[in-house]
Order: sequence, then structure tokens, then C-alpha cells
Amino acid sequence: MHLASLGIVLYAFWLLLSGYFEPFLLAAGAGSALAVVLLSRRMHIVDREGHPIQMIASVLLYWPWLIKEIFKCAWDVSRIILSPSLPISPVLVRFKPTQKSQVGLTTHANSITLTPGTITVEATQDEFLVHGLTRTAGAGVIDSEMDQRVSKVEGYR
Amino acid sequence: MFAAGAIALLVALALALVRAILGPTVFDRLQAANTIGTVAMLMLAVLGFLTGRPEFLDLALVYGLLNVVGTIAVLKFFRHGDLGAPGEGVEPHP
Amino acid sequence: MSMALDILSWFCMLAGGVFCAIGAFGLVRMPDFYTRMHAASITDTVGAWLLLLGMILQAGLTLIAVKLLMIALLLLFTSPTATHALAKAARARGLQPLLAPGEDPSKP
Amino acid sequence: MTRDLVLRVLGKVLIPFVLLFALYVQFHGDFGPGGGFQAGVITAAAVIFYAIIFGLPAARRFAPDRLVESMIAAGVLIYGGVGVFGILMGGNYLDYFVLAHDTVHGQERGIFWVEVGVAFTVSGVMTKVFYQFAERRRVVDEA
Repeated sequence: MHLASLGIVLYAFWLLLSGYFEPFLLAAGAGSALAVVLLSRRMHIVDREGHPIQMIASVLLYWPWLIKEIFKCAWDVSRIILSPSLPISPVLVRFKPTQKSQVGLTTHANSITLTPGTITVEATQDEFLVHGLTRTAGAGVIDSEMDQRVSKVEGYR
Repeated sequence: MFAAGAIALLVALALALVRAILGPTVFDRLQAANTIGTVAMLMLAVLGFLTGRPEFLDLALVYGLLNVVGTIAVLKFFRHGDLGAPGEGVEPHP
Repeated sequence: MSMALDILSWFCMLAGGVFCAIGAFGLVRMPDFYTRMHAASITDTVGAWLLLLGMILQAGLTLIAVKLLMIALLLLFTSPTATHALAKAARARGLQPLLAPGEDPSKP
Repeated sequence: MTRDLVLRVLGKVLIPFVLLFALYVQFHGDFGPGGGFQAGVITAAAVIFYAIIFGLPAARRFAPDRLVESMIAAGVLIYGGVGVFGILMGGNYLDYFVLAHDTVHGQERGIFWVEVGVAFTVSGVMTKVFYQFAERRRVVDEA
């Protein structure tokens, strides 16, 4: 099932890239998608992690919120960079994320890194180590709204 | 308009280059190189518009892909002194 | 309508360029490696996206816009991964972050 | 070396798209920038990325040395084959015009197969170079 869905996604990707709808190129796209699916299977990278179809619908709802959050934080960090006194207070924070699957954890870690002002330094199942540019930014990642939202997106069990 | 974007990108490029030259550790230089890669990718897209040749976008995509592969390859080399060390992730099949 | 779109796209490109420059400026100004990464992530996210959004508005509903969107998505996936890998490697190599007074650097 | 969650998931998500992008570049050589060489490089980049994330042994299981080496040879053979086929059809070496009934089609077909050959050889050579380079350390240790 993951293989079939990967094939469809890849073919859509081809059509969007190509933009030429000639019979030869359409056929080449189908052949390429099939070949890539077979190669990916040979690499053993098509599974719940490599092709997380279980998350696609909910992640589309998550991204707008994430992007809004990123803009907010980027504004704060820009102000810090441009202010003459450079008011930073870097901290390291450890906390335990609530996600259960590897994809969920990765989404959470990457979301933290994407928001300017916080960077995930280490990410394991039990513990995230986050570097924050300021004390408030660092404290903001513990039991955050982001954590809850990613757990909801993950929809695991 | 695209010229204004291109100039801003050039300024960013110059600043990142300053960090790449100053950078006390190898990681600072890598970070600067990564930023330069991002800026170059955006520059390609902007230049594509500036010259009216949207095929440049394909180049930008390739550049973005190779940027991340390159950064991670150099990182791995500095971490292990060896590109082939097993297990940066675990084995792909459980 | 197209006038409003033009102004909006102008604004996005300018803001994107300014954010890119601010991020790169932070890369020069910040005191240590970890804080520099925060600055660089502004260039990678907001600056890049606003520039791409400006171009998407210029391109209209075409495949060019789709490709620009792909570049934005690619950045959404790759830039945090590269940043995370860098931070993790730096810490594994024993590069200690500069911390605010009162923070314990050895055991956070 | 600990397991790196973020890198592993990114690699799994990204690699299929990189491979498809390589094939897209291969087939659209006559419409935009690209062609056999670039497609070969991008394919090799995907394999190298896989090797970096999952280790050289895993990459060797996916693309064994024998396969890589025969790809290098096969690419050159395809390239030369197109040329010799031109001679057999009554033209010169690498004469595309004789490959089909009209010249334009012959041209297209000839270039297509030549590009396929180039892609095979380039991706094979790049992967092989990476394998050799990644192995270097271990060989030095043994010596």
C-alpha cells in the first residue's frame, strides 16, 4: 500500500515538474515512477517512516500554524539581532517529548529547529536537548503547544 | 524589483562570506557555507526571473538538494574522518 | 487587482531580502557558534519564503509557481535537518555553548 | 556512533524524490537544462546520501560493486553501440540521421540513447569514486 501511494505521489511530482503532456513523456514518467518505487523498495526506505501517508491530511493543517509561529519568532530574533545591546541569554533545556513514533519525533525536532530562537541539539525517543537564544525562548519549548499539536498530527494509536 | 532582491541577496552573501573567513571553528565555516548555499539557491531563482528564463528553477532545486547532501557529507567526514562509517542512522530495514 | 498583487509581491520580495540580510548580519554579529545558528535560520526560513512568495505572486497560477513552491518545501525539510546535524556534531565534538550567567554549562 | 533519528527520517523521505528528479532531468534534456551527465550526477548523489546516512555496507547491498562497474561498461557500450549502429545502417560513426526514416526523428533517437549511455557511465563512475574514497581510511589502517 505504501508502495502504490509512493508511486502515485511520484507520478504527480513528475507531472508538476514536467509540464509537457506528450505521450512519450507521460509514459516515461510512469516508467520512472515505477523504477523509483522498485529502487526505493530495494533500499528498504518505503514504510511508515519513509512515506508517512498516515500523516498527510493532518500535517496540512499543522503547517499553516507552524509557519505563523515561525514568522512570529523570526520577528523577535530579528529585533534581538538589530538591537545595539544584543539582549541574548542562551540556555540549554532538556525535556521529554510526548510523541511515540519516529516521524512524530522528527517533525517535532524539525519544527523546533525551524522556529528561529530554538535549535534541537539532540533528539532521542526519551529526551530532546534544545538550545534557546533567550531564556524565554528556551523555556517555551517545554510542554509547548507545538508538542501537543505534533502529537495530534501524529495520530498514533 | 527582482534587482532589489538580488542586491539584498548579494549583501547576505558577502556577510556570510565574512563569517566563513573569520569563523574560528570548522562548524562556523560549515554553517556559513550552508547559508551561502541557501542564498545561492535563492539567487538562482531570482536570476531566472530577472533574465526571463524559468529553467533556472530546476538548477535551484538541484542546488538545494546537493547543498544538504554536501553539508551532511562534510559533517560526517569531520566527525568520523571516514565517509563510509556505518550507522549514522540505523540499518534501513528493521 | 494586478496593481495590488504587484505591490504585495514587491513588499514580499523586499521584506524577504531584508530578512535574508538580517540573518546574515546576525551570523556575523552573534558571539558564539550556537547563537549564530539561530541567526542563520532566519535566512533559511522567513527570508527565503518571503522571496519565493514574492516570485510566486509574480508567476501567477503556472507550473513556475509550483516549482517555486517545491523549493520552499525542500527548504522546509532540509534546512532544519542540516542545522540539527551541525549542532549535534558540534556538541559531539565537545564545543561548549556560551550560556547566560547563572546557567550550568556542564550539566544542563 | 548513536542513531540519528532526524537524518534517517529525512533520508527516507527525500531519496525517492531525488531519484525521480534525476530521471526527470534525464528525459527533459532537450527541453531545459540537463541531460545524461547531470542525471547521472544526481543519481549518484542519491546513492551517496544513502551511503552517508545508512553506512557504506547498506549502500553496497543496494548497489554492489559489480553492478556499479558493469554500469560503467554498459554506458560506454550503449554509446559506442549507437555509433556502430550508425555505420551498420550505412552512415558514419555516430551518424544519427540514418537511425529513423526522417532525419529529425533519427537525431532525437540517437541523442536519446547516447544520453542514456552517458547517464549510466557517469552515475557508475561517481558512485565508484565515492566507494573508493569512503574505503580509503580502512585500507590505510590495514597497511
